[in-house]
Amino acid sequence: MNDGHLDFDVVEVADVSRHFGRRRALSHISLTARAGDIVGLLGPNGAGKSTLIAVLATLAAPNSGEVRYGNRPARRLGPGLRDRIGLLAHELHLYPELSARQNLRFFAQLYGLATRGPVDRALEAAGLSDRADEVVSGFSRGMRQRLALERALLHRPRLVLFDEPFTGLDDRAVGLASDRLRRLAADGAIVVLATHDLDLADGLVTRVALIRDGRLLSDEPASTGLRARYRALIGAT
Amino acid sequence: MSLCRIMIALTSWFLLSTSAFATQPPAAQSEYVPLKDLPATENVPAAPFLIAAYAFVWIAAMFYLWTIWRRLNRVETDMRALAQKTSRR
Amino acid sequence: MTFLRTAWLVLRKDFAIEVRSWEILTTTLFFASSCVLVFAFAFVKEGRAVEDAAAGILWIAIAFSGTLALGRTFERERYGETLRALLLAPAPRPALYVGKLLGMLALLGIAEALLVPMVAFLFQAALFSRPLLLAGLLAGGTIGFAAVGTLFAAMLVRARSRDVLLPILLYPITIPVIIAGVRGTAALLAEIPDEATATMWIGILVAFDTVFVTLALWTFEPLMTE
Amino acid sequence: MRKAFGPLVVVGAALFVAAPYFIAQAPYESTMGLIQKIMYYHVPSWIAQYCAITVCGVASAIYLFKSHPVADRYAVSAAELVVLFGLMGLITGPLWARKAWGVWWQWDVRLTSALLMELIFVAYLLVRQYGGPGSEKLASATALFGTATGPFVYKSVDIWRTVHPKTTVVPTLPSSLGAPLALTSAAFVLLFVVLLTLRVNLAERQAALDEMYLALED
Repeated sequence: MNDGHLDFDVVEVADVSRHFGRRRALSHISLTARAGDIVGLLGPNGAGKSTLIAVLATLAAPNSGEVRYGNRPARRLGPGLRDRIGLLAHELHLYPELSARQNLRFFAQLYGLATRGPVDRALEAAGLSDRADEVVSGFSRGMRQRLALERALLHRPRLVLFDEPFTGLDDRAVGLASDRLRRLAADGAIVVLATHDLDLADGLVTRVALIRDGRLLSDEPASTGLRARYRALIGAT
Repeated sequence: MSLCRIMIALTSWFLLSTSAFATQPPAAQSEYVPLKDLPATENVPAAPFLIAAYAFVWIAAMFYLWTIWRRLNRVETDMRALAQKTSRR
Repeated sequence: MTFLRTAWLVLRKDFAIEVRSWEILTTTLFFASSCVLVFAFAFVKEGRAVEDAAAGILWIAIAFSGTLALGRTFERERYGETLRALLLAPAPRPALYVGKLLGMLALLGIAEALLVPMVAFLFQAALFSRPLLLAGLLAGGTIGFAAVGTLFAAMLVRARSRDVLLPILLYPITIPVIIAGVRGTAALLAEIPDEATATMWIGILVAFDTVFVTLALWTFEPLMTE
Repeated sequence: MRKAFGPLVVVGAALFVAAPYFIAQAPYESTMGLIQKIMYYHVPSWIAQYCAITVCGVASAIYLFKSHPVADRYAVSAAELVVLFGLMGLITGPLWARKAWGVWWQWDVRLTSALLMELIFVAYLLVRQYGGPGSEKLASATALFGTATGPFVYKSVDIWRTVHPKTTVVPTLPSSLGAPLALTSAAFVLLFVVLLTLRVNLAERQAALDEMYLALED
């Protein structure tokens, strides 16, 4: 299913607005992310980060504006586009009743991948090779998180979307996950990471997009002093 | 508020037409010939049912109009309040 | 090809989850039999069932337990937001619907395999006198009910007060299916089984199923986009 | 439609004013007498309801596939009118039946299928009311299913009915009864158009208000 012509190396959010009745979730957001970028989508809870991630993932349609994947809007690309997108949200997208291997195999097959190689590699990367046949509901939060991350990356997506994925993880786990993200970006993925956790974003992201109340306050290359920048634009952290 | 005027006009038309109707039935009453061979039907007077039916239709239509009017008023009030708020800014 | 494969994968995945605990199956079966008993208290007079009660009770039990099972099945997909993960897969989205629908049909089929003998036994109903026609009625009715139910349960996953909205939407739309099922079954249960009437109802059910499934496949994609 | 609104109101109102006269003029139907005159309000309310159902179904389909907000405004307005005219039919029907058939309710095909339609469109309004954000789409699916299955509902209830004993059937009408009926039918259809226009106007104002709130946030 890896159609070459569906691939892209830039994602453009062009003047995207999304509202629910009277509530504006996103207001005229324009943003560009290129291969190798780790774009940090920073802002307080309810800023519209999740909505933007859903729009990028093609799960939600914007009320106005469009998202272009390599100069082509989503509706012209069809279901094959979703083969190039990976999403990991706070909810882990795993079936707790199934084992780690069953979860991975199911999604591998859904993406039309071979069941052995990619699944074994993912188990290895998640550090769960020896517990592959245990059910996910018995795993710790950290183990589930690692598994979910590998599940989202199973089909080697070009656009990798993270929505508050690291809440409730200890420092070591966060460090490992961050390394994984850096490797992804270095391999040419476009990474978009929505979070309100500045400690995590600091030093990891290469671009910073600050949003509040659905509006993009700034979009700039990451620099030192992220915290000060955030405080200046958004207020107390 | 042309809409408001139209609605008032509409309402008065309706009321007028119902009252016009109300004067009609007695005249027609004399022609009423009760039928003896109605099978298995008790002999209940027809007029109250007829009036109830017609009245309900009118009341329902009026009530619906009234709800539209009320909702519209609420929206307009909100709009005015909002416009005031923005201009004060 | 991808379409059928995806449907099959979803079906197999649901089965794999179900065999871990058998939770939905056991609760649905228990609920279905409780339904029959509750209605028996209402419709048995002086030791004998009211005329045509057996057919009605059978179908009401199917509809009620079907609603319960639909709610539970999609609650599973909501927890962990796995429904979103499914929607993110590159497969054609209606295939997900078909997979879910097949799962519901299997579940309701098992429930019917319990309900039919139970009703036959408790109400002295000659349900097995024309097994093929009865199977036709059950299949037609179940497909119609589950086709609408699966679509609505799937779309209600992201709605508020979904528990109460599912039956509110489902029953008015599926009543014609229930009517067809009940009347067809009642025709089979008459002193002399009325095969012509039962066959006619099966025909109507097939027409319903075609309309419902077509509409559902057609609307699934736009309904699932937020 | 907006430009034609004034004349529509006038013509509709004129029809309603004329209606009582024609209804009174019409001869009594031979078996039912005076009560049969309920027909002049009862049948037109169904005709208006069918118009509303059609508008709602078509608008819902357009909204579902094109996400056009105008279509949604027509859909929700028409859905309310389906319920309104359905209610008129469902109340006047039993009043007629009580006198003509001796019972309030008959499981007659028209009564039953009308009741089902009413339920479906009440469900539509309930979904919109309590479904939370995004419920417009869910509601439009309800309307689409309701409209598309309408003829089947009618057919299946019809067969269900014919399996049971038949009830009094309204005989085919002579033209002396038909003319006033045509007049009131036209009046009800115009009433539907007028109410729809008013309700859509309300929906537009609500949308404009929402727009203002959004602009305020921007």
